[in-house]
Amino acid sequence: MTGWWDPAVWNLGVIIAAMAAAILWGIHRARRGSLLRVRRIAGVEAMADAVGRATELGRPVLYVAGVTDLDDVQTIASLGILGAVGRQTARHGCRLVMPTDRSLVLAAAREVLRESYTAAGRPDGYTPDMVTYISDDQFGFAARVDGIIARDRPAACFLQGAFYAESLLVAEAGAQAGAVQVAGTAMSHQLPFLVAACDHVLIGEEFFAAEAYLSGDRDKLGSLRGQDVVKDLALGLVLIGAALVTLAAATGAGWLAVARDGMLRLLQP
Amino acid sequence: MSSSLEVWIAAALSLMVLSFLWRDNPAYKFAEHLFVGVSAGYWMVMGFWSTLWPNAVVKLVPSAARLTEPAGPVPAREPLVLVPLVLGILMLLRLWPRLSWLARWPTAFAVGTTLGYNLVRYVRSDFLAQIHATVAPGLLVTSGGAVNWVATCNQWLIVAGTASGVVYFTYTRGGAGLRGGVARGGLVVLMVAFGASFAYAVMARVAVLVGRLQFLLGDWLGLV
Amino acid sequence: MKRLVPRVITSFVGILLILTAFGARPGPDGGGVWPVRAFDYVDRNFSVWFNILAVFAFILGGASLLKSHVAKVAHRRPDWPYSAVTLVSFVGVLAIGMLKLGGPPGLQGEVTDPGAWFQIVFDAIYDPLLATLYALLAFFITSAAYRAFRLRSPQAAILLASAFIVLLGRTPLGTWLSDPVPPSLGFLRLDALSVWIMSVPNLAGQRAVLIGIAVGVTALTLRILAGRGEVDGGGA
Amino acid sequence: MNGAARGDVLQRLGRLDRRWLYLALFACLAATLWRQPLFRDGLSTFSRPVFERIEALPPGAPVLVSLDYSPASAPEVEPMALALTRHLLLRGARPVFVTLYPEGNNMLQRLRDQAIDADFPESREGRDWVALGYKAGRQMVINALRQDLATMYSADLRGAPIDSLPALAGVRRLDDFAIILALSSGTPGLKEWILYGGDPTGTPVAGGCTGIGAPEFLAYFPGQLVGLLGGLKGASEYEAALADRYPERAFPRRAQLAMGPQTVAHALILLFLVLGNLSYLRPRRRSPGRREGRTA
Repeated sequence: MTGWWDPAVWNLGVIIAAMAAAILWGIHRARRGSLLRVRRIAGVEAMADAVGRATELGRPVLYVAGVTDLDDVQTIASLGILGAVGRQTARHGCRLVMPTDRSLVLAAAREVLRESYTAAGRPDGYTPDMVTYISDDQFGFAARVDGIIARDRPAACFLQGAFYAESLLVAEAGAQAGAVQVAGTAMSHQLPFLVAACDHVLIGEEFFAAEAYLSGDRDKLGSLRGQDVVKDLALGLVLIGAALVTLAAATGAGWLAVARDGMLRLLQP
Repeated sequence: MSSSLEVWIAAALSLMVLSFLWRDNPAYKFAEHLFVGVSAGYWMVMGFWSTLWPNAVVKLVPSAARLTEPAGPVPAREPLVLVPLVLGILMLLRLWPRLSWLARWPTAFAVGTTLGYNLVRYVRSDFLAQIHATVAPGLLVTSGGAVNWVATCNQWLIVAGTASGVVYFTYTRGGAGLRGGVARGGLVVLMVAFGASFAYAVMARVAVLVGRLQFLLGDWLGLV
Repeated sequence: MKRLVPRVITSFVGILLILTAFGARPGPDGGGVWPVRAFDYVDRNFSVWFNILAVFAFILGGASLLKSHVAKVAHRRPDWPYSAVTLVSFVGVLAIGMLKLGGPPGLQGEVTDPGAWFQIVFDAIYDPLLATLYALLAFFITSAAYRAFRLRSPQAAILLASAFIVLLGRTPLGTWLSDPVPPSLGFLRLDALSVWIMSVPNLAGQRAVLIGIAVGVTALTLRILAGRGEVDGGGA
Repeated sequence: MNGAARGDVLQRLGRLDRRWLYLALFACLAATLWRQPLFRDGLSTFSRPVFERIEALPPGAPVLVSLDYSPASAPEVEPMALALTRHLLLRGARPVFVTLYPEGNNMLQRLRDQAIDADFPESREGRDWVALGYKAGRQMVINALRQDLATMYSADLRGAPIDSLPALAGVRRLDDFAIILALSSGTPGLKEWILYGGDPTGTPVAGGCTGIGAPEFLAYFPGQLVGLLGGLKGASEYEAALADRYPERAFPRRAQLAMGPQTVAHALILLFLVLGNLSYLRPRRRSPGRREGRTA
C-alpha cells in the first residue's frame, strides 16, 4: 500500500472521515427511529403562513429556485423546499408560479412538483406550465421575473436558492407588490440585500436545515443532527486549539508544545 | 457628442433599459428581449469557438485545425474526447421527451464531478483552513516580548465571534440556556458582518452606475 | 434502470474524485504503482471532459430558448413580437459568431478580433445592455435604503450601524468627518473603525458562515453519493 | 415646528414616489461627475500586500491573471485589471491572461487596447505577456490547469502553440506561476481560485473583487489570500499607490476619479436610510403597542 497515498494530506482524510462518520451516524440513528427535535426556525413557519395567506387572498405564490444549475447544492436543496411548498399549495389549492433560468432545473422542478401534488392527493392540480423556462442569463431572467411579479401580483414570494446580483431586483419587485417574502440562500454576499427587503431570511446553513425540516425526511434530519456534531467538533477544535496555543506559549511546557503542534498539524489546510 | 454609430446604438439601448426606472414599457421589453437573444447566442458562440472546437472537434478530427489555422501545426488525434462528446449529445436528448431519460447520464457525470471535487475543497479551504486561521495566533498576541493588548482583544473577539457564530448554526440542540445565549451573540456577530457586506454592496452598485453615467455623459454626450 | 444508472454514475464519479485528492503524485516520468497512475489519469481527464460538457449546457440553453420562443411566435401568444426579437437576435448573433463574419478571412482569427462583427455586436449591444441592467441596481438599492431597510429589530439596528460606519469609512467623507478626532483617540476614526469591523467582527462572522456552509456541503454530498440524494442527476 | 406637524411631514416623506429618489441619485452623480474632484488615496491593510508582493516579483516571473468579470462589473474591476497589468509590466513580470467568463475575451481585448498597447507599446505578445483566453467549465478549468496547462490550452488566442511561447517557458501547470491574480466579480472567481487553485497547489493567490465579494473573501486573508483590492476603493488605492511609486508614468486614474461621485452617492444613500427610518420610527414611538417584531 505504500506509495499509493499522499502522506501529506492525512489530516484532511481524518477530518473528512470524522465528518462522514458523524453524519452517517446521525442518519443511522434517525432511521432507527430516534426522536428528532429541531429548534424553531422562524422563516419556515413564515412560509406556511404565507401560503395560507395567498390562498385567502386568491393570489399566487411565486417560487424562485435561485439562478444556478443543478450542479449547485443550493439548487438541489431549493428543490427539496419546493417539494414541501408544492404539497402546501396542492392542499390549499393555491396557484404556484415558478420561473426557472436553467433547462435542467425546469425539468427537475416539474418532476418534484408532480410528485408533491400526487403525494398531497391532488395529482390533477399539477400542470407542467406551473414551471416555465425564462432565460439562462441572470438579468434577463430577473427582469422577466419582475414582469411576472408585476402582472400576477403574488401574495408570497419564496426566493430559495443561490442568488447573485439579481436578488435585489427580484426582492424589490416582490416588496413593491406587497408580497410576504421569505428568502433563503447560502450566498453570504446576497444575504444583506435579502435581509433588507424580505420579511424572513434563512441564513446560510439555516437554509439547508429548513429543507431537512420541511421535507420531514428522516435521512435529512438525521444528517442535520450529524452536522451539529461536526459543528460541535469545529467549536471544540477552535476553543481547545486556541487554549493550547496560548498555554504552550505562556508556560513553555514541552508536552503542551507537542500537543499544540499536533493540533496545528491536524488543522493544517 | 460622439459621431460613432456604435456609441449611439449603445446609448440608445442604455436609455431603453434605464426607462424601466420610470416603469415597465415596450422599449425596456424590447431591450430586454434583445439581450436574452443576444446573450444566449453569445454564450453558445464563445463556448463553441473557445472550448468545443479546439478541445473536442480538432482533437477528434485534427485536419479541422486547417480551417481556423491554415499555417498552424496539425495536432495529434485524441480519440478519448469521444467520451465527453457522446455525453454532450446525450445531454441534448433532453429536448426530445421520449429520450430525455438518457440525458440523465451526462448530468449524473457532471454532478458527480462537481460534488467529488467540491467536498475535498470545501473541507480543506472553508473548514480546516478557517479553524486553523482562528486558532493559530493563540489568545495572547505578543510583539517584542510584551503583550499587545489591542491585538489580543481583537483575537479574543475573533475566536469568540467565530465560535458563537458556529453555535448559531446548530439546529438540533436546544435553543435555550447557555447555548441559546451564545447563539444570540453569534447572531450579533453575523449582523455586524452583514452590515459590512451591505456597505460594500452599496459601494459596488454605485460604482457600476457611475461607470454607466461616465459612458452616457462622457463618451456619448461629451459633457464630462 | 432509468434511475439506477445515473445514481451509480454520480456515486462512482464522486467517490473516485474524492479518492484522487489523497492519491500519491506520480513521478516526473508519470511512473508509480497502477492506482497512482489511474488516479492521476482520472484527475487529469475528468475536469477536461466536464469542461467540454459545459459547452453542451450552453447549446441546450440556446436550444431551449429557441424551442420556447418559436412556440410563442407560432401560436401568437401574448407578447409574441418580443419573442420574435429574441429569436432574430439569437439567430443573428449565432450566425455572426459561428461564421466569424468580419475580421480575418474565413474561419480564421478570433471572434473578438477588432473588426469582427461579433466584437461590434458586443460593444454596441451586449456591453451596454448588460452594464445598464446592472446599473439599475444602484437605483434599486437607493430606494431599498429609503423604503425597505428598517430598524425592525435589535439585529437590524446592529446591521445598520455597521453598514453606516463602513459606508462612511470607505470614502473621503469618513476621513473628513474624522478630522476633529484627537490623535489619542485615533481608533475612533471612521476609517480605522471600518477597517476594524472588516478585520474583526466581519472576519469572525464570515468564518462562521464558511464553516457552516462547508459542513452543509459535506453532508449533502455524502447523502447524494450514498444514493440517498433527492435529485439523481437531473430529475425528469 | 411642533411634534405633530413634524410627524406629518415625515409620514408624507415615507410615501415619496421612488422615482424621486432615483432622480436625486442621478442628479447628485451627474453633478459630481461634472466637477471631477480627485481625492488623495493610499494603500490599506488589505491592498498593501498585493502591491508589495508585485513590487517584489523577480523580473520574468510568470503571473497568472484571471479576468473573471463582464461588462456588468467592469467599472469596478477593470480599473484593477488595468493597474495590476501595468504594474506587472513595469516590474518585468510576465502576465498570462485567462478567463472563466465568456465575456472575458472581450474584456481582454479592452485591456490590450487600454493598458498594454497604449502604455507599453514596446512589449510583445508571447514574449512579455500571453493571452490564453476563455475556456468553458468554470472551476473545472482551474482544476485542469492545476494538473497541466496544455490539457485545456494547446494554443494562445492568436493560435500560437503554447510550447512556442517564450513567456511560458518553464510554465507547465498552476504551481509554476509565482502568483495567481484573480479579478473577480462573482462565481466563478476568487473563491474558486482559492479553493481549486491556491489551496491545493500552494500557489499564492491575490486579487481584486467587486465590493459584493470583499467581506467574504477577507475570511481567507492573510493565510489563503495574500491581499485583496476590495471594490472601487481598492482600485483607487492601487491606482494612487502606482502613481506614487512611478511618478514618471502618468496613467489614467479611472477609479480614483470615480471616488468623488461614489462619496456623494454614499452620503445620499445614508441620508435616505436615516430619513426612511425616521418616518418608520416616528409613529411607532407614539403608540408602542403597534410594534411589529420581525426576524430578519
